[in-house]
Amino acid sequence: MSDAYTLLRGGRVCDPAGAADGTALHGPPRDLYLKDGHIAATPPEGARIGEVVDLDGRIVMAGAIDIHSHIGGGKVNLARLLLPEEHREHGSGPDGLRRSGSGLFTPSSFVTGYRYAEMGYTAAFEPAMLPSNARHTHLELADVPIIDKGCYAVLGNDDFLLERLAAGATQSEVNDYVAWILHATQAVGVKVVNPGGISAFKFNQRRLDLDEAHPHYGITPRRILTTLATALSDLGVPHPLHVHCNNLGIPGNESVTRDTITALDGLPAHLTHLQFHSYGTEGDRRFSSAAAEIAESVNRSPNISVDVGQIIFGQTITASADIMSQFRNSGLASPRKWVCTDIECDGGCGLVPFRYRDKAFVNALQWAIGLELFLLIEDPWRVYLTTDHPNGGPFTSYPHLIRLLMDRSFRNEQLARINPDVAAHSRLGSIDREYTLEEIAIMTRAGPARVLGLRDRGHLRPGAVADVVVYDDLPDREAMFAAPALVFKNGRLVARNGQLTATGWGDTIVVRPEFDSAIERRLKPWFEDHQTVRLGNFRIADGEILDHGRGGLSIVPTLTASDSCF
Amino acid sequence: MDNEIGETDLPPPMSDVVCPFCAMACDDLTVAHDRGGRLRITGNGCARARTLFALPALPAHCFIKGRAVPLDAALDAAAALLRNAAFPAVGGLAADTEGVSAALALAERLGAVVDHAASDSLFHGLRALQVTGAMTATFGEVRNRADLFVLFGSEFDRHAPRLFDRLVRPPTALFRDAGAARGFLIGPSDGGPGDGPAPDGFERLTADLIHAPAIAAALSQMVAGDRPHGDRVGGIAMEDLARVATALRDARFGVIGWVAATLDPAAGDVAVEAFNRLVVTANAATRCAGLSLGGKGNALGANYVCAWQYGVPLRSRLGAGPPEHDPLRYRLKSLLAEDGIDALLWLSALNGAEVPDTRTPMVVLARPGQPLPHDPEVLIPVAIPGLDHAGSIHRGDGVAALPLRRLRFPKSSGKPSAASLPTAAAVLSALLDRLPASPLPVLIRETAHV
Amino acid sequence: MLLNGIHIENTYAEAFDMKATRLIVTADTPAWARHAGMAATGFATSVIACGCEAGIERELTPEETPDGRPGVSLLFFATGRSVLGKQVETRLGQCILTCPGTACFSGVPRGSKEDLIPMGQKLRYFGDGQQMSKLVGGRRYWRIPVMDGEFLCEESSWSVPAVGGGNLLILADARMAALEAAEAAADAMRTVPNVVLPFPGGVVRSGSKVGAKYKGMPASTNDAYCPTLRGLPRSRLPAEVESVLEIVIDGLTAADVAAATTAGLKCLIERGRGSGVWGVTAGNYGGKLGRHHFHLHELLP
Amino acid sequence: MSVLSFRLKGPLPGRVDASPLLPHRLAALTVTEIAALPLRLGRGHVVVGELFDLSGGPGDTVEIEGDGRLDFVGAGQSSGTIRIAGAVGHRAGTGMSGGVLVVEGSAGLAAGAAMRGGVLTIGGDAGNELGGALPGERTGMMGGRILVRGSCGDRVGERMRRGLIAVGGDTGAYAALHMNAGSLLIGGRPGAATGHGMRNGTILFRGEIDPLPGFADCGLNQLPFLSLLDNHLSELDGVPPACRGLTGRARRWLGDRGFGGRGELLSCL
Repeated sequence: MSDAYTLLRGGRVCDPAGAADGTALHGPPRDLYLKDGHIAATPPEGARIGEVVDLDGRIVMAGAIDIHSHIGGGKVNLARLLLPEEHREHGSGPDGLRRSGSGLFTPSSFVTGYRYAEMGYTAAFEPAMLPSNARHTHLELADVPIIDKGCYAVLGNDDFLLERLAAGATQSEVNDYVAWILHATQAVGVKVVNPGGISAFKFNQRRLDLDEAHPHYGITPRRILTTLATALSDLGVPHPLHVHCNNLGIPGNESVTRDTITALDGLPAHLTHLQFHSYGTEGDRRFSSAAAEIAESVNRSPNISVDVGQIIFGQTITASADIMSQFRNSGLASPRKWVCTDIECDGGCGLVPFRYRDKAFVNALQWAIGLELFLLIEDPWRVYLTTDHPNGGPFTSYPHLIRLLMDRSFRNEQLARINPDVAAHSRLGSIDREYTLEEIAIMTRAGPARVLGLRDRGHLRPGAVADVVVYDDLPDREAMFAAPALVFKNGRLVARNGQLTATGWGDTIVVRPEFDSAIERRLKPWFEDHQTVRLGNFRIADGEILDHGRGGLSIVPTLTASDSCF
Repeated sequence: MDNEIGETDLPPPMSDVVCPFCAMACDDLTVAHDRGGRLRITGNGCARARTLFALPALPAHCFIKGRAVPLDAALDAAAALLRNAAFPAVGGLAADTEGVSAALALAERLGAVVDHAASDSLFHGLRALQVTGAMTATFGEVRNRADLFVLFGSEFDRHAPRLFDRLVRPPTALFRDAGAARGFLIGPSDGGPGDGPAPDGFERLTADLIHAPAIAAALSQMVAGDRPHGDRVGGIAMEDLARVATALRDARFGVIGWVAATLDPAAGDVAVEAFNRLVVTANAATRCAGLSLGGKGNALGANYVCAWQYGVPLRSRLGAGPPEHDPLRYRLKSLLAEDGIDALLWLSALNGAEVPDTRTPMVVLARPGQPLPHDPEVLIPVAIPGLDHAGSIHRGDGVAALPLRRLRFPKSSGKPSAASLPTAAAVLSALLDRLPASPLPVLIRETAHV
Repeated sequence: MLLNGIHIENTYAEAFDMKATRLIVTADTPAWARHAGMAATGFATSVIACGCEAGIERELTPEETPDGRPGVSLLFFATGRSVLGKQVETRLGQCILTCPGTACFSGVPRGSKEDLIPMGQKLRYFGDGQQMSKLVGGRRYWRIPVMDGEFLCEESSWSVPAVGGGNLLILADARMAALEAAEAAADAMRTVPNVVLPFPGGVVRSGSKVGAKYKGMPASTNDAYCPTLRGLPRSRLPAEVESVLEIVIDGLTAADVAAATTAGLKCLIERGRGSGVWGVTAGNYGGKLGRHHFHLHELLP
Repeated sequence: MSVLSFRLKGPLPGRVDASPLLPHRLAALTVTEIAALPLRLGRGHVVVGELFDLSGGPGDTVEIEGDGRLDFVGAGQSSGTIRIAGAVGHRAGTGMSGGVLVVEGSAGLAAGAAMRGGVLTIGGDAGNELGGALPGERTGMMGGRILVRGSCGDRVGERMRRGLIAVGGDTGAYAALHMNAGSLLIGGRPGAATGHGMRNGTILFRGEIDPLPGFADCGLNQLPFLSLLDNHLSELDGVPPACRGLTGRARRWLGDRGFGGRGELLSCL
């Protein structure tokens, strides 16, 4: 600790969550003080100012937050092993500051942290941590430097929950179980993936609709979905249920997506990689954009937030717990190799390498659908910038994506280059909207922070963690966001002009709702009779994260009745 | 039951202890200290675990060429040896996650080749994965769901102890009658212990596993409804194999399992690729999954750590430019055989990493009691993960990482024992600190071919 | 001009640009190669209604063929690449694939993608998934299982520019004299490489003019050269000419057509007026339709 | 035509990566610059001049005195000629796309892997994985020609997609493993499990074989294609004589049907 302040002088602060009017960008440049890793209030006269950085009117934002990015855990690691060709092509040696590493869309852990930091991202959330894979996931994330990270535990296909629901468990029992899982796996949220479908696939069922009974348990995806959403709401977990809807990627799935929103009936929820769930069946190819309908449904539902899962043309790999979908898509694998794993009466892991081709109608339309969603969903507080890394493309394409959103003529140039039928089948070319810098700041910082319950991140008010990014106000927004002038993590300069200058360790962000520990009495025999790991060994102790000396634990406060969801 | 256990002056037994000595990573052991301070398994261990847990916590010293020295002197000598190497390698890698991680960091600093002692078996599965992917299930899924096992291999008791107790015939199962699983054992019948009569419900088909790829391919052909040519394959009559194919088609959830270490050493990957194909073929109509058995020294975990930290598997050179993976050129056994290594760091904190008998100058970090073919240049004893310190290892099915606890503590007398040895990670970090931090100049090759 | 008693009219044959390709068909014996070649180039006299014009260029010895078996070389001419491709496809499929023991290869150098004439590329589907392709020396071949073994067929050929519609009109005293002269001239002209004479026996009697009095008839009889009409004003025939026969020449280049024309003229002149031939002329349309003009006086031997 | 010769000063100190020594690359440099080129050696590198005496001038031909520890010779070669007097180490001609690479002695592991064009000739024997694939790639050799006078190790032509490999002597186990297409000619005896996993393509050899169960016996056949191939081979330099003289008659096995494949083993008369 030091008693000296760092002064960032004369930046144009773009802090939609912090400023009273949210539009400080248009006001005069102002000063920002950092102290002890936090944003400080203007210090009293005579306080010691250590370093002074002149920002000369550059744009200042909080560190960016990626709400949904598969950066670590069993499936990501398996993806690395599946694609040695990717890692052969994209490697970097050690340079005294950086550890070596490799990969573009499944980068190695150190490279992941460096690249995020160099882009001005200071937190990223791994959205698909199977509880049985939680220890591995945290071990991996412990090797992701600089940024803060958190994980969503995947529930909704775990046999304990399904069995209890089928046996008529009460909501409060489910609540206790969900809370226990959050504690045991050191998670910050819960994701449900193809509710019931992954389990059904293990019973040799190849498709499951929202109101179709599970072949063994007889319960419906709708029931699983609403029960979990209710649990998180009851428990006061700030991040509402993170929903990967049924029938990912299937033409016509927009109806199940809208039904899901309806089924939630006002319960808060976050629908993830919405692009993959916004497909209609119109036209000769029986594949069309339903972005307008979905956006309309989201616009009408203030309980719903979304991230888009934009696709980016080029080679990537799709990684998902949704083995039902991934097995169905395995024929599309390019290169022709894929992985599908049934995991621990808990979930699954499916990996299908994929190349999005701009000349292919389906891929090009997917690209347009993603952009339509961004542009047609009105409230930037409820739509977040993601590519579902690596499923739609690598997170390193965010600056490009930002430019697509902010620069209509650039967007239309790209539209003119892709499969020509798409322009005819999409309204994208007629959408005039251009995101403003404030809106970008909302969708990449303030919005994700709010929906995750991160009270001290995503804004620049005194008390916030000093994750600060300074940008040159370049007309080329891609260049601007690809290489920020300065990036501070916890008040420390870690990157300058897009190049790493220092490294370090971020926190693991978790949530710890209260629950009745009596649930363990039910769980202990379940683990002993049906699992292959005992309860005590399943649970991850704080020490397992803290003892590495690689960053601390940061606990998100739960909501009380008086807190509003948004 | 051991008479010494349970007396009041002894510490209470510890339950749900994880065994770090093979890839089954059983976590249901009950362990107690006996009067001599040794560990005794009192519940749920296999023969190997009972032996290894009970090894005495010997006092152990560092040695330079057979001469006992203090740790600092040993570290200095080791650093000097490694610092001057032009062709360094870091091998063995039988350690917990932290130990492996520290070894890889050292290798990166040295520009060394990294490989695990047991990676021949590991690479059977890995090379097959790299080219075709895989369709697998984890232990928990198999335990509750599998109603048919087709197992290739021999000496299951040795390579996958408690396979039958824990996975094939557990006392309870969610989606089938407990103990109802049936299956086939395909492999040599003259193997060794554990290759006696087949368990209830199982049929042994005697085969030479060198032909495992052809056997699996013939099975795929039959499952797909076609008839292979000839009367026998790998020693199995076609009509016997046809019964296996029928069983796979009729099963609700079949498992194709294999003990990687018993496959053809030169073509185990070919066999695993054929198993994968068989699994995918069966999944056209029903459910089926692959299951790799065996593995030791946390080989899978070591490979995972390397993959997540560097993006490449083992058999890579780290730190001399971008990580470079080459399963042919960087197979450590081959490199040692052709004198391609001039300084070797060997890490053997767990079992399963026999120290190679090589003339190559060697720094050995080994658990106490590790047999040595001869005195290495430097020997530094390290604590055993899961006995002497906490940590984590990966189970052979690749999903579960298990926590290791510390079970042995230094005696109050302060007499040195294994329980007071430094961890491998600590020794490796101390070594790292003795090496220059500046990386070697990076040479980018014009043509990235391998 | 009178040469050896034969009138050589000072006129020219008017010929058109076409697209052509050459196929090499081999078989176990020369006879079966010929069968295939005859059938494949049958009903290919005029693009007016046959789609293409084709003929056997010559027979090939085993040493001359890609697979070391006896064969024939076939030339196909059509108005454009796509119609040529269509014609080759159907003729290959119906006449060569079907013929015992045959194999089929392209007889032209590898060309560009725009000039591609599919062969095995289309025919392979006959193999119903059992076909196999091989790349040998940079060219792809398809092997299609058939009942006598395997039909080996190169994946594609290429179209080359060509000239069609070169011609000679032989004016003779009598029908037999005209026929014998035409046979002799055709035999002489066939020795010229890169040309075929697409009509039966190389000879055509129904020379035509453009247009007709009937609607829908693009061509009609060449009444100026019909001896039964020679009293009419339009007739171009002298009184002594009682029979006219035409030889139509298709060649890969104008020089090839010219060489064939010369060979025909040489034969006819050498045979002399005593053979019953009165004179030689050529058909044209006033030079408005084709860009190649073969002037008889310039092509004399 | 100028020839640049590399003569070894002494035994190599370890495995050296010779991939920078490509004719088109060296042609742009002076001899002094070439002598200063770094080559990877172990964890570091060594300059050319420390290992080799240079003579002649850079042009389209490079001559190198061989050594079994000289790896990656001709890797990525796209033009010109490299001639090796003696043996080479591993991965010679990897990813080669053009030009001619002549190894007068033997080659180590994975020579010609992932080749796309050009000609690789090996006067002696070749090691395992000749003309194979890069680690993890589903496609091996994509074109070009590999001609080996001697024998080769296991897995020749693994996952081959296109091109021709002719081995005058015997081949090891798993020849043409998971072959996608292309042709493998074996002048000597094919090893165990030849053609395992093959999807398409052709393996030609003489004499009888007991193929894997996945191969269906299609009996003796007269195949005009064989004559075509033999004609083609007669026009090429360096084809091992044992691979010539195909009569057109062969016993045909189709497979590997255990992998849904329909490649062929041709046991030629």
